[in-house]
Amino acid sequence: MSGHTDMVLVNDEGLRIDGRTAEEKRPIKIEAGVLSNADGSAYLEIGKNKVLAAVYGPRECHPRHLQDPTKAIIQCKYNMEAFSVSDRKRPGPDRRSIEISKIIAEALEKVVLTELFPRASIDVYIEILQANAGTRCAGLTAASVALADAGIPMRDIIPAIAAGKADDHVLLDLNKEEDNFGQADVPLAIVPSTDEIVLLQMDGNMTREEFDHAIDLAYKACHEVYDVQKEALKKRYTSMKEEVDSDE
Amino acid sequence: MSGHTDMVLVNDEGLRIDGRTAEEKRPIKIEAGVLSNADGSAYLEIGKNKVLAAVYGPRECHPRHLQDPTKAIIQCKYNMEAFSVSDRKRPGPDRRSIEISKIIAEALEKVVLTELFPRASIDVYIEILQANAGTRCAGLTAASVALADAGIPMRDIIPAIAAGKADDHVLLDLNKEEDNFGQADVPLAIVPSTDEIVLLQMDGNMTREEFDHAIDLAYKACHEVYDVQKEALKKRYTSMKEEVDSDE
Amino acid sequence: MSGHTDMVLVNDEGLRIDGRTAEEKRPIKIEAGVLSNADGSAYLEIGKNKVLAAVYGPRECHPRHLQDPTKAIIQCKYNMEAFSVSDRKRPGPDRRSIEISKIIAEALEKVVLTELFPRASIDVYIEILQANAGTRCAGLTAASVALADAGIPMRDIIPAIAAGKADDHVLLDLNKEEDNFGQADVPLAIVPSTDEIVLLQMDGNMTREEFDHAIDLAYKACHEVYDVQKEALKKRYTSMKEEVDSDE
Amino acid sequence: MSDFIISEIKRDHILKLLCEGKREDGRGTADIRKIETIVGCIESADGSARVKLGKTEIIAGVKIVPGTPFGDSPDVGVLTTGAELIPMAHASFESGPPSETAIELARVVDRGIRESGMIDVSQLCIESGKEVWMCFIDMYALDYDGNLFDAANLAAVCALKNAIIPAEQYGKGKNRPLPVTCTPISITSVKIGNDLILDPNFDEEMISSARMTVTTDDNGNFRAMQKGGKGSITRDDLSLCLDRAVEKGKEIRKIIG
Amino acid sequence: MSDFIISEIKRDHILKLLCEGKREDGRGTADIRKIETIVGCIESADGSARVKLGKTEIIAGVKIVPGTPFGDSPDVGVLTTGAELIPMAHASFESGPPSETAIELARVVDRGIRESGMIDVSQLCIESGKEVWMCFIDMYALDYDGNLFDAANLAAVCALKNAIIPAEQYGKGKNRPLPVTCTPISITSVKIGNDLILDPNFDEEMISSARMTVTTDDNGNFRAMQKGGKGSITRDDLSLCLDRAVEKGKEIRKIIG
Amino acid sequence: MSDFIISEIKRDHILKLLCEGKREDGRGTADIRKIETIVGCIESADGSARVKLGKTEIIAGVKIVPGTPFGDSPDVGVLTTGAELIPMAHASFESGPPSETAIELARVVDRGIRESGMIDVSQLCIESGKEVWMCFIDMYALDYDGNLFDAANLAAVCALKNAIIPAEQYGKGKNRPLPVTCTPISITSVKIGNDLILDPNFDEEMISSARMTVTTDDNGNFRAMQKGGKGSITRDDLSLCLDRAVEKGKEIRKIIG
Repeated sequence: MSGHTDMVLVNDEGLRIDGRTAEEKRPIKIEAGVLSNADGSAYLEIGKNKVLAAVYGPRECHPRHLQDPTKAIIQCKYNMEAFSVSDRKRPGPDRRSIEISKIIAEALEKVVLTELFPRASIDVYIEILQANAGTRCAGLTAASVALADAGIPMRDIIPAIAAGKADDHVLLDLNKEEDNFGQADVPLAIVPSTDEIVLLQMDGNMTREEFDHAIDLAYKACHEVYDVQKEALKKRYTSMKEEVDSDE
Repeated sequence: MSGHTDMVLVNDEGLRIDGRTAEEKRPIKIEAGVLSNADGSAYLEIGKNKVLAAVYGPRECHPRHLQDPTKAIIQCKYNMEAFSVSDRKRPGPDRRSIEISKIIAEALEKVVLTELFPRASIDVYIEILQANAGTRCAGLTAASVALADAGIPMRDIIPAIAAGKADDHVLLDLNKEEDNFGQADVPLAIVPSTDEIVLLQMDGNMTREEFDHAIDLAYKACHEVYDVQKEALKKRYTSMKEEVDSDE
Repeated sequence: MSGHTDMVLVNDEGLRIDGRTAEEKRPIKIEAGVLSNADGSAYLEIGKNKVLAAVYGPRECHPRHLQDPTKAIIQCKYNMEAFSVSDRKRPGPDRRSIEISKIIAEALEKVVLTELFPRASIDVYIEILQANAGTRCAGLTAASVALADAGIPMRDIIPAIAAGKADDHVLLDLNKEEDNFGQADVPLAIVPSTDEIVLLQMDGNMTREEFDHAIDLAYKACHEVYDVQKEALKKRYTSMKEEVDSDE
Repeated sequence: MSDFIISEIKRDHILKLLCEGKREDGRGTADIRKIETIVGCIESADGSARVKLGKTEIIAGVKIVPGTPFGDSPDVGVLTTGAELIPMAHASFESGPPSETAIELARVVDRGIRESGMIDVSQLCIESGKEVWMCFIDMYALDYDGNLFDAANLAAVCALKNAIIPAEQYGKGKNRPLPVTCTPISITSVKIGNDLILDPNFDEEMISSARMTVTTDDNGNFRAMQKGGKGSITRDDLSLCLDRAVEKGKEIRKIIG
Repeated sequence: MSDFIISEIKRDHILKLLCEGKREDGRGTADIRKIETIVGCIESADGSARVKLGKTEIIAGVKIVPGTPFGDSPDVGVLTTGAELIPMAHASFESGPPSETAIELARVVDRGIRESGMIDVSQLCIESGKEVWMCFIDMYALDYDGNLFDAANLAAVCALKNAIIPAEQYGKGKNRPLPVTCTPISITSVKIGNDLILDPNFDEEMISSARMTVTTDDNGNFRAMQKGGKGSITRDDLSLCLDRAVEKGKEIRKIIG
Repeated sequence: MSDFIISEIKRDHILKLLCEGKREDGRGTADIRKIETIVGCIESADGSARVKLGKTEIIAGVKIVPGTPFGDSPDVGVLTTGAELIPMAHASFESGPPSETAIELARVVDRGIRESGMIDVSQLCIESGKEVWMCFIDMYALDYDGNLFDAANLAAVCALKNAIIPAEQYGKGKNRPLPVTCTPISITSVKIGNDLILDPNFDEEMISSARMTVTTDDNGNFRAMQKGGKGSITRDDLSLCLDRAVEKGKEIRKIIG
């Protein structure tokens, strides 16, 4: 959030540099069941973000001392491919990735029925193939679909999207330029059935009014993302059913 | 020990740059029981050194393979805060810290009745908040008090102080300038009741005569430090007693 | 393999910069039983390479999770001393060392009767004191002798040597200049009794004809190295017998 | 931390008190603990503060040194924030590289300072493209009894407000205070059952389901937020957190000057 | 990997089929699996390719940045190859620094590319002794069903063939393709009992004793080889591997263009 | 090391002998083992020595390369000393980063060399503030039978005395010997019961309570000391250690020339 104001991010007609209106999210596409080894997986594109999520588990928990005798633990690794950003990223986890992995795992804890699998681990891997602002939301959205694809019992599926502020406008789903030169970013993830908040961060500069507006936009968009998630899973089940049927 | 002789460290009247005589140690202050979570703790200032020591244990020994079935082990971590020295120190243990941690743990082994706690670990943490030469002695002195504050049975309490040489004078308790531009440093720790040596290092250049003189000074000062340690513990017990009494 | 051709590596008479013919290996010397603590050891010089190999085991396998209930595992560490090469090498394993350790361990697996020692580890340490091209072959050759010296049951002893190409000539046992400025390198290790290949790498540029020629040279030289290995072990047994006899 | 389990009895006790709007240590749900600060306590640092928030204690030190700017911001100073949860502070903290808890802590404090523009980094240029002041903020937890976020934020902010650029030491002109523009204050609430309480102590933190930290600037604008924990908060909870962050932030700014 | 034990039944089944020259998935011993490539799929990379070899899937990306040449080759660009066997790809892969398997994989792919002179590094000099183009090839296994070597080689080679030097971004003249001179192709066989089979899947790899990878250039010359595994191969096996590497290399070069 | 327990029988045997002033290997309490040195054995090093002290064996190599001086000593060369207790040398040594034992060893040897001014680092300046000779001393234990301190000191000192600055290789003038001013020798004693013995072997080290290393220069002045071990020494013990360090140091200086 540099808040540079010499760059026009929203033009006189209220349109953004990629042609979107303030309340419009980028095109989103989700496909479930894209990998063969993982127990569940999903591929997601939103704008220029390209994200893979895979789930293994419930399986034996390593290292052992992390086991919880009352429930499964969720371990998440969010990782950016070296070539996913403008400057090559050195392989291996940095502080940002560690923080994001932690808050995504915590968000997922709310909906996964971990109590059904004591001592187990449910491992969620998120790989950012191409990054263009909003990867933590994209990763969490994809991970939710991968968990469902893995057949892991869940209270609900989690959608996530960011709202923010640039050029003094409250905007939905910032792209890279808006993120770099904008004024605020607010990633949000909710449980759609109850509207509870499971992930929320904010950085930048916002009045209460602006923030409330941003949250409104993000809530609405989360529900739209939720529909895309459900659609992807429906498609997956249908194609699996077709496979089974054609096998018979 | 650079032994640069163009810097006057002892003037014609035999006084040092901080006004001390050759055989004088810096002002020392010890307070026991300064932290709430640790089983024992102590804060120590000597000259411009500021040191915290904390003790946890006897407690279960991690990692397991270090357990000794016949006695407790003493694990010590000496650590310098990033801002404790002129140039910022990168966080994490360096080779110097590892060596100091080792020799402090070994010194403490002599007085702690480790045989009373087989398989256990007694963990000693020394944090150097501000460093001005003599931190290993300051750390060991504080750690001894913290161990006593933790109620860990000990044969005796260990005081430590350095003697050294600068400007061709044998001096007690070198400060930072004397350490940087002086000619020798001899940290010493003893068991006061028996005058046994439990820590001794030396670097620089000393004749036998100079060295013997330095050791004489350090021995005498160790006994003075010992008095300050006992005073700190007495004060701690008194205040604890007052607390208990006032609770009744 | 830079393949620079402005350097004369083979002269008009077919002689190489160190005076060897194309099919000649460097002088080789092996001594078994050179260390006192290791269960087996060997010192090897070939040209300017100086290599120590030591074997410990069969012994308890650490870390435990690597144990194989059906056989011993072979763990190999190939390590270059910091001063063994022109530019000082930073201590610690690099990617090259890790690869070499892996392929040497795999080669040794073929001849060691690991099935006799379930759950155990046989640890092979190779230290390159001085490097001059061909250290992986030198290391494996020495390690084989050290294993035999340790009395570990083996189907056969493994000799290894490289062939290669420089100045458009197929050459046996490249030295450092031939390796740096040559065109191909082909390290080979075999089981002499069966002529099976247990280690083979190649890099550079070779036609099928050149490659076959190189392999021919390397095979022949492996059998020569094998004789030196057996001689070293014979000498070792003889001297041990003498020691025993003289003790009686 | 996983090994630290709070007894059922204690849990029930805390929950029972909360039903009546009370807390173990006598505070109301919206009360924060006593703040004690010792500023400038470390002479070897360019700025320092030791802060107690109840029994939670953190020391922060600032070191300011000349360094190379980032390529994409040649005129701008560099801020770096680190937190160490040293084993001195609690039996659950371990030696070694920063845990994910320590990293999250440092990053949330960093965001509050950075995003509020507390330090005017445009004034930290020595020579464009060549040399800028680099400002290292290092925080160490000394005693941990809950709510590291707010204690760490306070320690870092107090240390920065107190910091002097040691220009003379490097022959770069006169020493001068670090250019501070505002005082970002973070306020952390946790959710226990259906209650939101401010500034949790260790026991309260252990039984809480979600955590919400909100950092405001001198104008009461929002500069950083972080929801943590495995539970959720409602939008009403969020609203309450925002209100309290503004209100309490104002109070604390008065306390620390 | 050590935990992955293939059942005796499966092993027997594979061996039995091999006696008749057959394989589980219907291939003959010298058949390789279907190759699918998506080239240029990552816009943030300067070159990229996602390759499937049967169900084994690898993505490779190339980043090209200005950097300092090595002292002993002041006019020559720098190639760096890395492989990550991320836990997404298989239950046996673990997080953390590259395993010895990943390191061997990266180094074998690197040798094929480097020794074949695929990239004309002499054309990557920007200013002699000062600045050259550094070419980072990063490969990630996404799905692992055997024969990572050939899949990784394909992904890296396709990504490089597709790569553009982003000179404009750095003010170093016009963008231009990475100077590619040939297409090194690796062909991997494994030995199971007395049989040598090409392009093993996971189950075949698990019960194989030795592995042999041979990389050829456009002329069918040998550029890199690596024998792996705890077993041995005979000289006849080697001969067969060489023949097949030449023949299959030609076929694959046609497929990937 | 913790796993290495010496049998009660052996312990009793050693103690019983010591009562009579004898040792297992026939030495008296103040005798050191045979010293064998091979100097200049490594051509790739700028200086090297392989030293046996009884059955303890250490190799040391010196590499001297141009590098940047430290800011606060622009005219002065840099010494760096490292020790590796590689698993080849003893069943108790493990692979990996240097243990605290290895670090203490390297630092004590370093102090003897550095504090004695053995190397005249003021003669290692190439260009003030820009370039100085950096001297890396790397020691590897090859066989460990007690008293690594004295063996390592000997190996490092012999390697340094033998070292040549490879100036020609870097175009920095003529090759010349490293400027050596004196020969620091360390003498280590350990305490077993009430006895102080010199140059302990492995078994003696295992049952000793305290260790005392004293390093002297050519004048018999003290340059470095290190007390180690979990036991204590008396002031009389110290006096004896000092006397012996002077006397034995003289003897050893004669042996190694």
